[in-house]
Amino acid sequence: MSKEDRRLLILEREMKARMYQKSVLLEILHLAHELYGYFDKDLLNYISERLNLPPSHVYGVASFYHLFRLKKPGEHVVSACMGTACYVSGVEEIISAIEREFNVKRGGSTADGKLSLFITRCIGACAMAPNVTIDNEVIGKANKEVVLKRIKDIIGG
Amino acid sequence: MMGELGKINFATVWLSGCSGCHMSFLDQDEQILDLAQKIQLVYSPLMDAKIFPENVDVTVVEGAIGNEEQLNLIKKIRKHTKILIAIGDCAVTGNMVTLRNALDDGAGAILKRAYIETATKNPQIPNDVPKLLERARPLNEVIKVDYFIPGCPPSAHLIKYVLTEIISGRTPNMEGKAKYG
Amino acid sequence: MSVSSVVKIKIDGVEVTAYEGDTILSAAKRASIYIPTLCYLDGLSSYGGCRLCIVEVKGSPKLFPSCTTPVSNGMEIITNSERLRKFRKLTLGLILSEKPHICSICVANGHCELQDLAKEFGVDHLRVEREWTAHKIDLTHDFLVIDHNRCILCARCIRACDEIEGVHVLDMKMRGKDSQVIVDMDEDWASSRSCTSCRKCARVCPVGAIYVRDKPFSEIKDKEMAKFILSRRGL
Amino acid sequence: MKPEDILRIAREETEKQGFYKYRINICCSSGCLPFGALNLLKAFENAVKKFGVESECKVARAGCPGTCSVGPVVLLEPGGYIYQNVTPEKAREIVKSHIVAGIPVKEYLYANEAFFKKQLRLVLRNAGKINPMRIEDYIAAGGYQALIKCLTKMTPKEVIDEITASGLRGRGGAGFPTGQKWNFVAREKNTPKYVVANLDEGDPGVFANRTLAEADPHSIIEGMIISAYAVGAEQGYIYVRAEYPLAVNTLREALRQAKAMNLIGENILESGFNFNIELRLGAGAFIAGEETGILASIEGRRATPRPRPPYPATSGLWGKPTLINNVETLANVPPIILNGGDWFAKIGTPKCTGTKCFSLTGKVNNPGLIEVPMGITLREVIFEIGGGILRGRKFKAVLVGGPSGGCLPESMLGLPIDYESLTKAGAIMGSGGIVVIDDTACMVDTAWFFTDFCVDESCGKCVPCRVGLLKIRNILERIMKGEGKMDDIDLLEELGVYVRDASLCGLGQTAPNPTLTTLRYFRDEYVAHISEKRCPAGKCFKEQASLEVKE
Repeated sequence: MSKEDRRLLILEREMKARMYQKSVLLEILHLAHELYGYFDKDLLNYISERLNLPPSHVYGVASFYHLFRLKKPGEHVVSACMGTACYVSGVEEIISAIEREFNVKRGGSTADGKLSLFITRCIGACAMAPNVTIDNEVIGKANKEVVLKRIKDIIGG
Repeated sequence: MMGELGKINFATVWLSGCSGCHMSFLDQDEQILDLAQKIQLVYSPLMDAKIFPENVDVTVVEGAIGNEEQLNLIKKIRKHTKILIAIGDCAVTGNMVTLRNALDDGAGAILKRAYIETATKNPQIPNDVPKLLERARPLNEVIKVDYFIPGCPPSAHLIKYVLTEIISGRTPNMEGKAKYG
Repeated sequence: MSVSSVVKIKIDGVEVTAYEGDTILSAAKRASIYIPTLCYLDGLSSYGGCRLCIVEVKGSPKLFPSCTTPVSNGMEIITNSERLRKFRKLTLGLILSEKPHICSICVANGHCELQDLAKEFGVDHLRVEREWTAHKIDLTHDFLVIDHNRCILCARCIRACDEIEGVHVLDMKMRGKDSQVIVDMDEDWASSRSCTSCRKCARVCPVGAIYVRDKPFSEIKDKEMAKFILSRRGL
Repeated sequence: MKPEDILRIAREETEKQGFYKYRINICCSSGCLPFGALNLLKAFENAVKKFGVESECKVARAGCPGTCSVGPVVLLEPGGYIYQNVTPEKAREIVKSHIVAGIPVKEYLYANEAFFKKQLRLVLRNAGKINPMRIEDYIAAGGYQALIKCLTKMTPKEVIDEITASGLRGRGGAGFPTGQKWNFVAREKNTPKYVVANLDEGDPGVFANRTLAEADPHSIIEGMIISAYAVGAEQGYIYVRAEYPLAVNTLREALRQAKAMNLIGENILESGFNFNIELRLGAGAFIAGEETGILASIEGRRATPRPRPPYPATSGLWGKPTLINNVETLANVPPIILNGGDWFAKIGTPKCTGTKCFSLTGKVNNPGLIEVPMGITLREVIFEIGGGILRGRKFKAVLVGGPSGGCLPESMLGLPIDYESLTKAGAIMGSGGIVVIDDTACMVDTAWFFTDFCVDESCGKCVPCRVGLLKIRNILERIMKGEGKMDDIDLLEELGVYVRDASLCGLGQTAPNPTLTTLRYFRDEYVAHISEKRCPAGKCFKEQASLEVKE
């Protein structure tokens, strides 16, 4: 993490604006996550130092919330919704199909780092279940054929 | 519960364990004579009986279930026993025998360790002994167990207490007594 | 002690005088009424996680942890009903089955609060299958060891480190069944920059999860010593 | 700004909107947005221009009218015509026929009157009808008049009395009387006080709060300001799930606009009352929706609940008195203030007044967001509003109350929806999720799914929830694999009751519900799995069956 990293400046500015209050940790983590896409320990250590919070406290909070990633995700991210409606509508079948087709486990990435497969709990589009999000595109009323094809299109190109 | 001469048919069994519980059983010293008045030993590592008999009143089992032979044996024992008592931590919770359960292919790992890595000559995994189960199990995961005497080993005193209660038709109260380890 | 108003309560049918600010547990202790505890430790903040000290309060269907519930006038408390005994037994059985707690090969054997409680309540077997965890044991520190396979997540070490030693080296990571006590940024103990190696964590650990290597357990886990340290927190 | 200014804006805006003969509302909620709603907005704007009807037809973005399964949807006023599965091509046709020629395009209409017939929309009064991104729209629809009434004509005590008289109960799940809760905080001497609006809708399959925030954010904000006025708080937080980016943006914009009009901030409408609201984002933790969990999270800590008492009303955020309300509860407040508590108390049942929003999902013909008066039966909801079971299959169960709700069988369909009846049947009102399950589902598998969710979401602090639930899940798994024992049924029941009674917070206390209710109402399915190694729904043992075939 270089000192000139612009993202650090943005982070620093936000912490300053919030007067380095300990209670804004979660807000700062959100911003950092948005900027970097995941947390590495250097980044968390930096936040811990600036907010004057114990490192274990920062790590404890960062790892408690499932939205935050502690590992670098793949180039493309597929997240399948495991909400009730999606489960009832058979999202499990789609997930297993992705796992088989791309040799990736849920929660992990492919060996080449091109694709990550995540499970989310309900994106709230239940009436369109099952939903699979590929990068930022939501595929509603999804089936495995459509999803597999779309993933191939994206990582192929 | 009456067998020959008004005594109850009593068996003890040694599965995957160190025999320490049997030792502790014998540690009752002269008090074991009281017990001997009431029981007829019909099957035990302490005597020469090859086949587990039918119609056993009380069976005390030491050790966890570690291999296929033991798995079959314990099912047979359960069938032929009125009251089955698990004695010692191995039989009750699995104890050290089940440590291998935490490993992937734990059975394979310990066989390799024992017969290959630490062998001084002729390293090979034997195939003429009963196959190890992938996971070792305490008795109550496989069959119904009526009473438990935890401890590694349980004290002779505790064994005596539980057996006396059971033979007298009472339910032992384990509060303040069930000490693991 | 500051002057606080007197509160009349009944514990197991006995009238007990308590003070405002008392928890059910502290009031019961003063009246020499025993309530089992595990995550609670005198001198540390109350956590309310182990659920061993739950009691019934007349007029409420709910159960209350006595270590955190404040007394109020006219409260009628039952500490030892059939239901509570059953639940405590279940709790202990569940804790024992969450990790491969094998007393016979544990450093804490004979000095373990979990082992003692299991004995007290006659938890003579496990009704559910055990989880066979294989967490790494951190042996990097000069003499402090943490074995997560024995940790019952009572958070005593975390509280002692924060509240008594004041360094907050330890905290909890992840959540639910994946919860684990961590050192700094989930690092090896040896690389911790904040740990003062004060051993308070080992002293308060009720089981054999944190201990001092090559020391007889009876020596580290001297309850009187722990009590002494905790009682000096104001100094 | 003064109260008169707000009333003037209302007049002007109403007048302005009156110029238009038609209004086309394009739903831009999360349900429709991913499926091309913004393109549709453009398509309608272009079509209106092309046909030269700009002066008589207003095209606006709007929130969700509730019919999420047939999105993108468009609501055309007057007349409340809902067009379904609209595409840009259909948009041109609709403008040409409906606006220009005055003839609705029948084949594109959502021809399902039953969906709306039994609904009563109080909370969702503006949903789908106004542009959530414009505060003027809300004001024109009568918004912020309740606040003006409170600030100018009512004392805080009178406000609380009105809420108490209405019988309103917390919509977050437990149903605690709202007026009483407000009173607890109001009487505290300790200051400052805080109010928190809970929009951490973590239940899978539930989207009522999200839809409300996306469609009508100001109804939440207005309710919140009123609550702050009533209890004497100066700072408020809206805690939103970060997984709801649109709701977050909508609320952020709404707060900005409200602030610009001095509806929040210092000396609100020159009344001398100060109140600020900040947004706080969740980060993927269901437990953060729990009362004390949400407080920990706002303070920037792990969202682990703590035992109560002390209750947040006496010791909440930073140890100060804190009022926590669900956003649906808050949205109920403005109409109560305007129409009076007595008016509200006449809706619903005597013990459960008002309405409740439900996310109706699963195997029904008309899934979507609905709002119904309390006391309506499950049968009416599923078979009338929901239009019955998808593809004509047989109804099997309905899960009421989210992942920690209960699975109720057909015999319970006559059950009126209110807090007490649901609890008695083993379900909960919860967050208002109704998932309909047909005969293709295995009830053991269903119980497993919800237990698995709760295992994932447990914070891990207390033993019953962390370990007890895990063991319940493992036993269910064992049963599904055909390795179950008959004793397991009793063990499940015992563990379920234990986790329910001994857990620290609401998550653990309700998490065994799916297991306990399926054991209660569908025990035969468990028995079939265990003794016959057979899954009545044909869902379990599939893998083994296919393996056997391979061999």
